[in-house]
Order: sequence, then structure tokens, then C-alpha cells
Amino acid sequence: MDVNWAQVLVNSLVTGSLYLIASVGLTLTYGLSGFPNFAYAEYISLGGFVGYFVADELGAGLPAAFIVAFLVVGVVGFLCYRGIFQPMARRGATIIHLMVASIALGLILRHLIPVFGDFIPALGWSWAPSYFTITWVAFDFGPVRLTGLWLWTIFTAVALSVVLHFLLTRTRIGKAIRATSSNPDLALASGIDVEKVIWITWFLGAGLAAVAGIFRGAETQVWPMTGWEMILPVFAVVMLGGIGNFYGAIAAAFIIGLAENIGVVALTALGLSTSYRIGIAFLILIITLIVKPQGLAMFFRRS
Amino acid sequence: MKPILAAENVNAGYGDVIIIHDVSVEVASGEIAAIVGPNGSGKSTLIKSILGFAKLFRGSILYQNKDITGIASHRAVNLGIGYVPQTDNVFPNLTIIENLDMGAYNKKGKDSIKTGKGDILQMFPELAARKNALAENLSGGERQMLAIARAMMAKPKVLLLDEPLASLSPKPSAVIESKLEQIRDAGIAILIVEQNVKKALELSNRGYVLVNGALAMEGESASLLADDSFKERFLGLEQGH
Amino acid sequence: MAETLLRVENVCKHFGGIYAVDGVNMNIREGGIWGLVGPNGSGKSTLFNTILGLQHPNSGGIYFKGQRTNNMAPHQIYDLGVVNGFQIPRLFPSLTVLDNMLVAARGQQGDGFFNSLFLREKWQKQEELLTDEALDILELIELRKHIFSTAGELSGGQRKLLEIARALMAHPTLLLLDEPAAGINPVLGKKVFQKLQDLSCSGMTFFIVEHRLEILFEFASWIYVMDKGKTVAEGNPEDIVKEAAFYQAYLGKE
Amino acid sequence: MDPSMYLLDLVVFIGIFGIMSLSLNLEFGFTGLANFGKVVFFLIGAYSYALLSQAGFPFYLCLIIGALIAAVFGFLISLPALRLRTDYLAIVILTSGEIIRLIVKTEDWIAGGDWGTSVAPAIALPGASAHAGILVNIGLVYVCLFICFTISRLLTNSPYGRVMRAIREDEVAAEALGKDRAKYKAQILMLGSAMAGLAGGLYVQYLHYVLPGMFLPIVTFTVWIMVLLGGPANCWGALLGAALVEVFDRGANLAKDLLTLPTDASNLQYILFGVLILLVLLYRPQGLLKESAVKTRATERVRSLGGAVRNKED
Amino acid sequence: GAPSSETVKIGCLLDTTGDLGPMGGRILNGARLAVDEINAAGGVLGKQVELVEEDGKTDPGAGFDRVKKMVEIDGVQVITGPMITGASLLAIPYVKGRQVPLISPSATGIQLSNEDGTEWFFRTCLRDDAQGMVLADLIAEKGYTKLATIVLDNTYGKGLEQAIVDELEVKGWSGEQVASIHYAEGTKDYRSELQKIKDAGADVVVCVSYCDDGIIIFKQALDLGLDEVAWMGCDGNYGSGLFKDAKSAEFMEKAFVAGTRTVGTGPQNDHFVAAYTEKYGEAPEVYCDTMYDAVWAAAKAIQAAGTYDGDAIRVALTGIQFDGATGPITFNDIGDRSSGAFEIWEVVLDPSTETGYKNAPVKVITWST
Ligand SMILES: Nc1ncnc2c1ncn2[C@@H]1O[C@H](COP(=O)(O)OP(=O)(O)OP(=O)(O)O)[C@@H](O)[C@H]1O
Ligand SMILES: Nc1ncnc2c1ncn2[C@@H]1O[C@H](COP(=O)(O)OP(=O)(O)OP(=O)(O)O)[C@@H](O)[C@H]1O
Ligand SMILES: [Mg+2]
Ligand SMILES: [Mg+2]
Repeated sequence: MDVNWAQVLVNSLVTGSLYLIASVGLTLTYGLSGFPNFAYAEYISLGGFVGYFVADELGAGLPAAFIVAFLVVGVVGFLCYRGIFQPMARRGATIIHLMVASIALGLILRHLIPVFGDFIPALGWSWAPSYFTITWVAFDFGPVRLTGLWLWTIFTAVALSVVLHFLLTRTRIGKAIRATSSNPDLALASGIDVEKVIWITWFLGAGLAAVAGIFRGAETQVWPMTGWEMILPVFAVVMLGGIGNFYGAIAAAFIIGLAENIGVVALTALGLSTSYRIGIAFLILIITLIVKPQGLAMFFRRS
Repeated sequence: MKPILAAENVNAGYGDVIIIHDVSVEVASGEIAAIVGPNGSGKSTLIKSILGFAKLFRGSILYQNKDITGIASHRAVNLGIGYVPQTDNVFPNLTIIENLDMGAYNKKGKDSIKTGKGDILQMFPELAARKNALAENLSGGERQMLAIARAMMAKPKVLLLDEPLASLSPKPSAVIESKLEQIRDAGIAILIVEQNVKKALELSNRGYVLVNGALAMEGESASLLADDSFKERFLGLEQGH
Repeated sequence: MAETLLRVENVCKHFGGIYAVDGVNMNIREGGIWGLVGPNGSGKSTLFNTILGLQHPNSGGIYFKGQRTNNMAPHQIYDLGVVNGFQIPRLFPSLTVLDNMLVAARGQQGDGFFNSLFLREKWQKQEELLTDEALDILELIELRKHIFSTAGELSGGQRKLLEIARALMAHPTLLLLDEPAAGINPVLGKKVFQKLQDLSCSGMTFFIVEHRLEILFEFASWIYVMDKGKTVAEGNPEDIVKEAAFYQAYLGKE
Repeated sequence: MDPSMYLLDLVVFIGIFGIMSLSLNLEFGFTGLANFGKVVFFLIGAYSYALLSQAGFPFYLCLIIGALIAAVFGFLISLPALRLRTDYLAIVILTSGEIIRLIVKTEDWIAGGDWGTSVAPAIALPGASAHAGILVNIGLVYVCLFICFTISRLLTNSPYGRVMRAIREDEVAAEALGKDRAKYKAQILMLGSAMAGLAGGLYVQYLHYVLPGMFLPIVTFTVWIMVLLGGPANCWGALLGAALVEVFDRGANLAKDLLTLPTDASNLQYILFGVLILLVLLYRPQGLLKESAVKTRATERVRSLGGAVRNKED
Repeated sequence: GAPSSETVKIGCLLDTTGDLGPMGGRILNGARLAVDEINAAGGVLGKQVELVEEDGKTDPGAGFDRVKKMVEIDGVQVITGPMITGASLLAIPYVKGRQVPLISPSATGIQLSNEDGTEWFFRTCLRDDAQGMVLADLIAEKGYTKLATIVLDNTYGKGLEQAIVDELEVKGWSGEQVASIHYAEGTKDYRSELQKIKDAGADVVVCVSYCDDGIIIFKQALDLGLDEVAWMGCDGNYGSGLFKDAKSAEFMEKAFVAGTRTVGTGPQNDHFVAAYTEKYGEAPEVYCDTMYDAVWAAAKAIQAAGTYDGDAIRVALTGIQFDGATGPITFNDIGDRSSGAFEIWEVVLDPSTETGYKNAPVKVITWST
């Protein structure tokens, strides 16, 4: 049967770009604080909601939506860390405790969104989805179709990679992030203000989640489960790339994007339900981890 | 001589257990002070409490005549107090070079950092040979060298060293000993905890003996070394040996 | 002459381009304390790890009592009687000191799934004997009063001591110790070595890496010197100090 | 209307989830295996029970075989568990769980797919009152719970239990001390999974129906909360946690009828539940009951003696 | 037994949180509207009606628990709901034992009629086979020969797809099904699935979705140029909610040949739509009307039974007859609607509406057993 492979590849690129934007913040905070933050899903949703409020309810446009959502959700991320995870970590909480706490926090944030909507109807937040009104034109490039939003998603992913690369390797804060994730006590003993480094990273990470939330929201819809719907593939990306490894995440995002989309072609060819598309991403992850528990990180490590 | 760093009447410990009881130690610029004592007597706890890594229940820390009790650890470090912990003293997922860079995290001046790094690599050829290796793959002794080198990168005014010579073979150990003497002579204060009691006292000007969290003896290193009861209790040497 | 216990034959272990262990030969016979010295990074810990099955050598052979152990899992090597104490202690931090000791005890009947459920009377009796033994050892290393503290609460040196004590609980035929005296007070360190010597008289064999030569040379009967992954000299303590290779490699003197 | 029915129903649920909580406690509390896919084994036990009982097996065989099949899956999960770090393992099992649920949901031929299939009760009493039905279930569930509890207690207070904890703390060190961690992990995951499978069988025979939708990840999460709340590495804690969470779940729902709320009660229930978990984790991270030390005759003897030794020296 | 109290309770189990939360919230409005009207008209048995609202969380286990709670703690003798098939399947044996009838507004699966205890399970929506028949007729009538389906991977999606395919076979349709996509709830990226349909060369696509995932499928379909193929919808993707997104609206106008839905035609329907729109500021979406009817049916049955007792209410339900928002409501002896009407709808431009689009009826097909 004919398959328009070019389009499948483009679709993969778009999926991968979105996963990349969504997973960078998670991998950085995961590496730094040493636990998987499931409430990250809610940062994505919240980003979508704030973005929707700014862009649509206030009518301030997408650029403003990105900035406000980045800041607001960034602050939420910071507060979550400061108010919950930091005190827990100080009391010697294990990775499992932190992980379960993050699931609980996610539960709280997810259900707070509609509660906010109940108290402040002007926000327009509820369980019922909201839709961005901005529409995007579609272009044809030969056999391939692309919309403006898809191009923006790809562009943002690339730009983000470049900026973060410089941030991590060339700036003091970047180095401090890496030192802190390696040995926090010793980072303190080297005169690094570890707390500040962690705060900044949590702020940044949550802010990036918000950006992903807006992209996802603009492509689909925003509702309280927006983040949860994509958190498992995002975790797959983070782990496949090697936790805390930003370069690994770039590669993994596109691998998972590709696997999901090619998976759809393969599944339908086999007469199976495309529900399994997420399963394919995970099969790749599980096999990689069993063969190489470090994920792709092994390729992105200087020796 | 006026002490640059003094810990006065320190009561310190973990959680709500007090391990150090009313201990005072001090060190002046240009001298090496040693803390020795049996295992579990609280030497590491004492040093940690100076920088806030262990809980300080009572007592005060004076640095350059200023009270810095309760100051955030990283700020104390930035004031000029360098610290090498007894365990976990390198960044395992950073390379040797990056570890050294971290030591100079708050130093200004690219060139002086560069020469500092060069000097240190020259001092430890073992490290220079593997400067892009991850610290987690180093041998026990190589880690120890790296830990000390990292602390030196910051060019501190006071150095707190928790068993720097453990795990070192004679050659690097000698290098470090002479380096310590050298920086002492340059006017740096050094407080050292060491289980190699004899060596520590030979190296230092003054010694403190900590037993069960309290000071049991203190005095000139040479006189401690000459003290028969000290020799018997802490060096395991028979009297008159 | 006593029988050969451990034979290391041309063992190599590489990490990428690093030749951590590069053709080592050794022959350790039953009884006594055997020393291994060498500058930092010369491959001593790596050699130990290969003997213990924690890392597998790239080439060469390791034989314990004639049996090749190259590709055995650590627990199988333990079953043969080879036990070690890590250079950086690896205790079970939230277990009590006593439990740390009892985990290591050899030949426990109660540590099998069905036995623990159905042979309770049997292992309870055995465990009382083991507990007495553990308490004796802890007494020696001055940890008796800490038996119900968790291992995570011990000081650096106490952990090291417990690491050694725990290994003794395993009734090793051959005990590998990586720098047992590092971080340990000299008085206590000597006491520990004294104990090891007593045990070696009753047939146990010790193979010890140690930088504190004044202690090691007092007790060891044979010394191997390693440098850059190779054995460069061997001999008894009195002779080895006269060897040029030893001086050059280890002390850095001509 | 009969509130006692609802109460008895609660008692059954506490029993079933008590078994789940005990089994996770063995895996995580004692052995440190972060099984974030508890629901899979629950599912496997449930579906095995359903299919076997449709094939005409008597209920006790359905329960036992279901537990054994779950144990086999537990063994399979123990293979990656050997290589993966806690958090990696957690996420791998979590997602494998979702994949397995996806399979039973999508593949209609297994057991009706999303439609599920009905399950005969273990002990049918034709013509008996609804009360009698529940009481029979309470009997059955609590016999199983008692067996699981006894096994947990005996196992963890023995040298075997000590090895479990040693593996939790440092598996390489345990291996170097002669403990075959592969064997131990496999045994514990098999035992834990068998218990979860047993609970699954009890669950569906009680509800008379099995559906993929009954096995959402939230079940796993709930069991985790039970263990963390009650106190990991404490068998009584696991039971306490199960009881508290079940009571909270229903209690909060009943409480909402007594209050007038300015917003949707359902959202508030989730938020309240989340806040409670956070409070426990923050202020009582060791759980309500703290880890019980290994208790054997020998250690108990030393303990009674050891106290004296200490006092003398201090 | 009938508890004596000042109000008559009608249970209401909808999923207002979780995957179906958005839909459940809207359906709940339909129930509340009905209760308001019933009370304004004097209530039943001389008492006011109290709606006991519980959230099933889109989780069958939780839904079942809420059924038990309503029955045992609140003493409810009739429950409107559950919304989802799963919770219905779990609850049916229980309510049979406890003698409390259920009236579901939205569980359309055929299999529910075969369950033991189905006589306790009523529904105001029409079953999949009825709708499948109408859609199959349409496909055959318009002469399409290459059918692609993109359906939710749940009982609703697969049930309706199966009904259509079965019916086409009965009809002896000569075409073939070239693609069958079952997507999981919560998938929000359908590009490659849609591309697959495009590559398969389908000439008609049947989409079985709910409103909220429908919007996304349609807008991505527009992005991929699938508006050149004919599309058919169902009750799940009927409603002005789908026009909230401009692209989705544009697509539906361009590509939709037709869809079907349960419909009422009489004045009761006009009244319902007007009252609902006035009260909630938006037009009713799918199943709001069936829920409204379910609550009315419960009230009327209690009144007819003359006593607040589950068994009596069940008997009364089987004999009930009234004009609801979705047409004449009567139940057969297994609790399914014995008659109903399907509307075939399409999407047309209408500048007078807020979004510029609206659903327009093409024709109404009445149906009865
Ligand atoms: N996993 C590894 N990857 C890369 N290099 C390694 C690894 N492990 C050890 N090495 C290197 O191999 C060499 C030998 O290390 P080893 O730990 O055996 O030394 P050692 O003789 O025990 O030294 P020390 O006395 O300092 O403990 C060192 O240079 C070390 O950096
Ligand atoms: N984190 C901790 N929590 C509780 N108690 C601790 C902790 N760390 C150390 N201790 C206890 O404090 C006492 C002193 O420990 P410290 O590490 O200061 O000893 P030390 O003098 O440095 O010994 P060593 O020479 O063995 O390193 C010990 O009895 C130890 O058990
Ligand atoms: Mg110490
Ligand atoms: Mg070593």
C-alpha cells in the first residue's frame, strides 16, 4: 500500500519537536534534584491554560501568552520546589517519597485548575476544553503539508537546543547546574549557592513546560488533562536520553517522535489498533534500558 | 598570633543528638593546626559544624574577627574558607578539569584561574594524565588528590582538610605535605583532621586531641609528640619507645 | 610448603584506553597476611574487583583453589570463600550495626525462602551463636555500644571498622581488604591487624592493600608491589625495602 | 437503604487492598523494589480468575492458579529489575502496566476487550440475602489476608528478611556478601505478585465483573499511598495504611453531603487527598508506624541485654 | 423500604472529572434543568425532588462505589446514570439485587441488553445498532465503496463501528473497508493516522468520536487536506461545541456529508433547547437531552408507582409513556427505548450564529422495535 513517507517524517519531526520542548525542563530538574517530577504534567496543562487566558480571553496575542505563561508557571514550579520538595529533601526524603509527593502534587494542581475557574469565571477554566482561536494556514511543499504552527514548533525546538547548549556549557549558571546535580554538598563547599541554582532551574524547567503546553494547546485544546496526556512519552524521552542529559533528550525526542508515527503505519499495516502507538515508544525505551541502563547518555558523555 | 578562624564553645551534632560538647579550636594565618583523636570522637562533626554541614546547637564561629555563626555554607566558602570533606569529595559526573573549574567557581580573572589549574596539574601528574576522565572512574587516591586540588583552586585564606592523606601513597602524600607547608608559609591558615597522627603532628604547629566529643588535650605539636601518655594513648607506642 | 590458594595469571583489565591492570601474576598460598602496595592508580582496587567478580577481566585467568573464577558472579565467589572489605565502605546504612554483621554471616540456614518460613527452630538456634560471635568482634573494634545504631550514623572510621568486621563474619578462606587502616586510629588499627594475625594462624588468609607501610610491614609475610597495572616486585617485608623497583615505583625515590 | 451493607463492603475492600498493600510492602518497604506497576499483577490475577472460572475451575483453584500466573509475570519483571535503577524501574513497570492494560482492552478475544466479562462469585449462595453474600466474602478475603500477613511477618523477621533489607540498601554489597540478588529479587517479586494476583481474583469475584477500566494506574498509586502512609517495612503499617486510605476515600465522599461547597466536590476531594499525602510525606516521612527492626529470638535477647550494657557505659 | 423524608431523591451518577469530565459536566446541566422543572411543577408524590449528584470519575470502580453509596447511604430508589458502559456493567448485578433501577443517558452499547439484570437497566439513548443501521443506509445510498473508519478505542467507538459494518454486510454492500483506525482516548496527535486514511484512498470516512477529540481530528484533517473526502459523523460529534474551533468548523462544513443522532422533534424538544440555552448560555450538546429525559422518566415513574420503591418504579418505567426532549419515551421489557427518531444532519454556514456555522437537519428517520 502507498504510504506518504515524506509526510510521516514531517509528522515525526513535529511530534519530536514538541516532545523536545516538553522534556528539556523535566530532564534538567530531574537531573538536578534526582527524582522524576510527575507534577510536571500539570505545569504543561497550566501553561496551556495561562496561555489561553492571555491570548484568547485577554486577546493579548501569542507572544504575550508565551511570556506570561513562562513567568507564571515558572513561579509555580519554583514555589512547588520551595514549598514541598525542598523541605522534603532537607529531611532526607528518598527518591520514592519525592516521586509520590509529585504525583500527589499533580493531583492537586490538576483539580485546582477547574476550582480556580469556579472562583474566577473570567479565567474561562473548567473541565471542558478551551480552544485557541488563532488559526494557522497550511502550506504544501511537494507531497508534504505543513502548517505555520508546525513550523513554529520545529523552529522553537531548534532554537531552544542552541540556547540551552550555550547556557549549559558557556555560562556559570550552566556549570553550576551540572556541579549541583553531581554532588550538592560539595557544590556548596565550592561556594556555589546551590539553593539559588536549584530554584533557577526549577523556574526555567516549569517555564519551558508552559511553552510546551501552549504549543500543544494551540495544536489541540487545553483542559486539565493536557499535560497528563503527554507525560508518558515525555518521560520516555527523558529516560531514553539519559536523565539530566540534555543532548540525549534531543536525540530521544526525535527517536520517540519517529517511532510513534512510523508505529502508526506499521500498526495499521498489521491490522492492530493504533492505540498501541504509545506502546511502541515504550517498547523502544524498555529495550534500550535493558540493554543499556544509561539510555542514550553513553553517546553524549566525554570520557 | 591572632586567629583568623576560631570556633568557640561549640556544641554540635545531627538531628537532636549532640556529639560535640563545648569545644573551642582556632587557627591563625601561617600556621597548621591538627585535630586528632579516636574514631567516632567527633572530628569531622566539628569541622562540618564550622561550615554549617552539621548542626550547631551552641557556640560561635569567628572569622577575621567577624561572627559568622549560622552563615550559609556557600557564603562562608566565598569568604575564603576552603573545605575538603572526608567522604564524597569530588563531583563524580564531572571531568577532572571541570572539577577544578568548580573549585574556582567564584574566582574572578580567567588568566589566574588558568595558571592555577596549570600549577595544580603539574603538581599531580596522575591527574594531568587523565584530565578529561570522569571523577567517578578515578582510584581512591586519585580522587583524594582531586579533592584537595579542587579546594586549592579557590585560593582560600583558611583550609579545612578532613583526612586529606588517607588513601594516598607515599609520593603524592609527600607532595601534598610539602605543598601544605608551602601555602602555610604563604600566610594561609590550615586546619587538618588526620588519623595518621604522627605525620599530622609533625606537619602542624599545634594539635588538639578530641575524645568522645570533648577536648582531651591541646598544645604545641612537638610537645604532644613528646608526651609519653599521649604516645601511648594515640600513637600506640609503648612508653620510652 | 602450603598449598596455593589464589593464582592470578596474566590478568588484564582495560577501561577504554586505560590499562588499569595489565598482565598481573600472583600466587597466594594458604595462611598468613599478604600485602599489596603500589602508588595511587596502579590498579590495586581494580585487581581486587576482578578477583571478586565485581568486574570481569579482559584476559588472563583467576584460579581459586585451582578453580577458574573469571566469569563467576560475586555471590558464587563468596560461596568459594573469597570475601572482601571495600576501600570505600559499602554498609547497609539503615540497618543496625548488628544486622549488618548478621547479614554477612556464612552458611545461614534462615536466609533461604522456604527455610526462613519452615525451619524456624533450626535457624533461630544457629543465629544465637552467630550473634555471640558478632558481639565479640564488635567488642574488639570498640563498636559494642553502637550495636543498635544504624550504620549510617557511624563516623568515617567506624564505618571502615564495621566493613572489616562484617567481612570477618563471612568466615572467609581468603579475605581481601582494601586499605583497612585508612582513616583508622593507629592504636585501633594495630589492634585490628593483631586480630588478623591471630586469625591467620588459625588458617585464614589475608590479602591486604595498605598505604600505611609501618603497620603493614609489621604484620605481612609477603609483599607484592604494583605499578602501572603490573607487578614490579615481590618479597618479604625486610627484603622488599631493599628493592630498587619498590623505591622507584612507590616511594618515588632513587 | 442499608448503611451496614456499605460498611461491610468497606470491610471487604480494606481486606483486598490490605493484601495489595502487604505485597507492595514486601517489595518496596523491605526490598526496595519500586514496583510502580502493582496494578498489572492485580489485573493478571483478576483476568486469570475470570477466565478460569468461566472454564469451570472451582474458586480456590482459580485463586491459586491466578496467583501463580501473576507470580510468573513477577518473575519476568524481576529480570529488568536486576539492571535498572529505582526510578528507571518504576517508570518501566508503570508503563509496561499501561501496555498490558491496553492489550486486554484492545484485544477483544482475550476477555471481551473493553466490554469485559462477567465473573461468577467464588461461593454462590442462591437465595441468600445480600448480607450473607458480603459476609461470606469477608470470610474468604480475611482468610487470605491472614495467610499473606503471616507469611510476611515470618519472612521479614528472619535472616531472609535481613537479606531483603540489605538488598534494599546496597545490592552490590549484598552480592559481594554471597547473596544472590537475582534470586532474592525474583523470589520477592514472585511472592509480591502472587499476593497481588490473589487480591485481583478476590476483587473480581466480589464485583462479579472484570473490565480493563478497573485497572487504571490510580490503583497502583493508591496502594503506594497505603504503604507510605502506614509505614514502609512494617507489616502492621501496611494494613493500617490500607484501612485509612479506604476509609478516607469513602469518608470524604460522604462528608461532602454534609457541607455546602462553593465548587465541585469531586475536585475538592482530589485536592484534599493530595494535600493529606503531602502532609504525611512532609511531616511523617517514615509513615505512621516506623520500620520494624528484624526481630528474631537472638536479636531480641541481645536487645534486652543491650539496653543494660548501654546504660552502664553512659 | 421507602424512607420517609421531605424530599424524593433521584440519584445521578455522571463522570464530571477524568477523561469524560468535560462531557459529564454538560450532561449534568441537563439533569439539573429537569429537576428544576419538575420541582416548579410541584415535584412528585407531593414532595420536592432532590438530585443526589455523584461523580464517577470516568472510572468504573469509582462509579460502582458511588452507586452503592447512593443506594445504601442515601436510600435512593432510582438512579439516572451511569454515563459509561463500564460502570453500568459493574452496577447492574448489584442494583438487581438491591432492586434499584438505573436509567442511563448515554451507554449505547448493544451488549448491555444481554446482561443478566438488564431489566433493571433502562436507557434514554438509542442503541448502536439503530444508529449503525441509519449510517449504513447512508453509505450504501450515496454509493461509496471505500470506507475508512476512525473510531474511539472503547465500547462506544468500536460498538458503533461494528454495528455499521455488520449492517453493511447484511445489506450486501459491494464496497470494502480500506482502513480502520482505533485511537486511544487522550491521543491528541492524529496526523499519521489521518495520513494513513488519506493514503488508503478512502472515499468516505466515518468518525466516531466525542465532541472534544472530534474537534482535534477535524482540524488536523483539514491541515492534511482530508476535506476532499466525504465524512460522516454520529451523535458523539454533533453539536455547536464542535464549531468552537474555527478550523474544525470549516472542515465540518466542507467535508461532512452527514451525521446521525437521536433526536426529538416535537415541541418538547424546542422547549428543552430553549430552556437549556437560556439557563446555561450555550446550546445543549450530545446526551444533555437524553439525561433530561432520564430524569423526567424517573420522576414520572415514581409518580406513576405512587410509592418511592425501586421495584415499583421499575414496573412503572416499563409502562411509562411521555413526550421527551428526544421524542416519545417508552421502554420495552429489557429497558431499551421501544421507539425513537434519528436525525440526519449536516453542517451549514449561518452568519447569524456566533461561530458562523450550525448543524442543520436533513431528514428524520423514525425507528421502533
Ligand atoms: N571504571 C573505570 N573507568 C576508567 N578508568 C578506571 C575505572 N576504574 C579505575 N580506573 C582507572 O584505573 C586505574 C587503576 O585504578 P585502581 O582503583 O585500581 O587504583 P588503585 O591502585 O586502587 O589506587 P588507589 O591506591 O588510589 O586506590 C586508575 O588510573 C583509575 O583511574
Ligand atoms: N549523620 C549522622 N547522624 C547521626 N550520628 C552521626 C552522623 N554522623 C556521625 N555521627 C556520629 O557522631 C560521632 C562522631 O562522628 P564523626 O564523623 O565526627 O567522627 P570522627 O571523629 O570524624 O571519626 P573518624 O575518625 O572515624 O572519621 C560518631 O559516634 C557517629 O556515630
Ligand atoms: Mg571523620
Ligand atoms: Mg584503590
